[in-house]
Amino acid sequence: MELQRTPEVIDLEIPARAEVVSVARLVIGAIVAADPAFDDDRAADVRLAISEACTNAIQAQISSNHLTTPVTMRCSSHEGTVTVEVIDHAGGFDPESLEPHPEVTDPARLDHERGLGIPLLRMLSDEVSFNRTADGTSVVMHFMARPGSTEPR
Amino acid sequence: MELQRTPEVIDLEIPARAEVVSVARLVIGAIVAADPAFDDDRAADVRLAISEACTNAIQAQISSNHLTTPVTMRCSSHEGTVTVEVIDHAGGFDPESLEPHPEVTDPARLDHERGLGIPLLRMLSDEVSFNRTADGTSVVMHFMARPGSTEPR
Amino acid sequence: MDLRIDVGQQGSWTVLGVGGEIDVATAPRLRDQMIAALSEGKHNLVVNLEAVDFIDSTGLGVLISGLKRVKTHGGEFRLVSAEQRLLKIFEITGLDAVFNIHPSVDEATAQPPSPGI
Amino acid sequence: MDLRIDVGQQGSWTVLGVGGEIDVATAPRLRDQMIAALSEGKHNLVVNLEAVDFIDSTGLGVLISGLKRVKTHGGEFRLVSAEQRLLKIFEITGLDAVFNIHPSVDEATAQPPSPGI
Ligand SMILES: Nc1ncnc2c1ncn2[C@@H]1O[C@H](COP(=O)(O)OP(=O)(O)O)[C@@H](O)[C@H]1O
Ligand SMILES: Nc1ncnc2c1ncn2[C@@H]1O[C@H](COP(=O)(O)OP(=O)(O)O)[C@@H](O)[C@H]1O
Repeated sequence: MELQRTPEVIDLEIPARAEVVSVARLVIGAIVAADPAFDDDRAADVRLAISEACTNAIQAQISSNHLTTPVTMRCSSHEGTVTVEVIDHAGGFDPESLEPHPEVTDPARLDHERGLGIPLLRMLSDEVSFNRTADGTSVVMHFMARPGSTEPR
Repeated sequence: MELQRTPEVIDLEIPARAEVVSVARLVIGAIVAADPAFDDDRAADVRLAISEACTNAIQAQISSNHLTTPVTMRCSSHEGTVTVEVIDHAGGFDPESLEPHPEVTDPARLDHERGLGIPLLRMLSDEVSFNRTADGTSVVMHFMARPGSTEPR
Repeated sequence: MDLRIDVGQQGSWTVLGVGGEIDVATAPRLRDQMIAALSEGKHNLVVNLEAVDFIDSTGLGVLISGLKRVKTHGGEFRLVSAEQRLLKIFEITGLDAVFNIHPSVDEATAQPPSPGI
Repeated sequence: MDLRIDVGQQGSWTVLGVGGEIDVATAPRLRDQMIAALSEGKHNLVVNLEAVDFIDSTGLGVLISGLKRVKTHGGEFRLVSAEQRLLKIFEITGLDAVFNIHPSVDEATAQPPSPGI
């Protein structure tokens, strides 16, 4: 499940600070831009999904007070597929136990300012898995150059 | 001499491939841009110097056939000073033993298409040290927001 | 990496022009600007996203909170975007059904606010 | 991250218009283009750097090799740049004394080549 550290892999280790999520976006943006199979629109999907995963990892480390441990973004790109693993040390969580959002037509929807990150990440990636590590979470996302699951619901 | 891995440090680990030097430039560019004390011109100095150091590290690993070990760029930014360490595992070299360039006015200057990287890096940084590690080189560069050593010779 | 916000007035509409990237680091500033406008009695807000290059779920959450606050004050809340990329994010999250999105500031402000609707 | 090169002719000058970033990854393509021009008998080269955002020592090295090759063929080699940033790099490396640098393509090509000089 985990990405091996091969010569083709780029690792970014960032502190648990909101300001550096933009650096993670820049790096994944450059990696995707280097693969001509990804058009601008699909590249934007990848940037957004990775941004959500890094934001969650950083926020989880901040709220669990793991400020001195870096968050890792591990990227690899191969023949029209980009794979990214975001690793945190925030103690882990159960993504299946998250309360589902109310239906769009439900006025209660407006009570939910948060909780959009993981749904977005699932819709924008072709495959995603949340893995428990010894001290946190590893989120592995695959993106294919042709949009697979980004159609409006 | 070495930069400690503190919460404020951003690490980038890249494969020994020429194509990823541009990713290193993007990352250091974003870090410097986040510090308003650095103007565009000084930011460009930092990008160029770091690009030279990463290029050397990658080329050294390629020619010593260390293709599977990553090159690390470790960046930290603090109150108008940016410090970057570029670490390779290419066996090391002696920067003092490099042949000095012929004078600019010497027609033999034209025989030297290479060897401009380290002189540039020295001129653009405020302080630089080349350190031998167990298996390679660590180049530590300090940059101050006000240009210190970038005047024409 | 930066977020720029300017505030203007068009008739009874207060227009927040937003540029740059709205993410976890910058979204709080947009929220603060909306709260500031409301506290100055400006209850009808247009948030112009035309110059926005990136928005994430934190940014969407701040827009939702803006809409809620505006409704609480009996005002009206409109968004401006004609960017396919941005509209797609509203669509896949279902938020296109929640927000009143116009293709330009002129179209968003053409009609006066109809509070309570 | 990209390097773009187009080739044009202005009088007896062959103009290589370069855009983007010239670094260790992309410089070999510029070298190949210069070699290709020379092998087609185009011995008087103007390399227009106006659209170059970044050049490193590898890029400078390729320009030096271009100058040398052109001289070997009895041609003339000129650069175009008015960008302070780029000119500064030529200055601090002393290469401003080695290259013939003009502020625009028009000025670089205004006079015909004077081979051997
Ligand atoms: N890497 C993580 N580690 C721990 N908890 C997480 C992680 N990612 C997400 N979560 C939990 O899942 C919740 C839902 O995440 P998300 O859908 O991204 O929405 P939001 O971050 O806006 O709450 C978060 O509030 C958090 O409690
Ligand atoms: N990190 C490094 N590891 C090993 N050798 C190096 C390293 N950096 C530089 N060198 C050596 O120093 C020489 C001069 O480097 P530089 O001034 O950057 O010019 P160039 O890379 O164009 O030769 C290189 O050719 C290489 O032999």
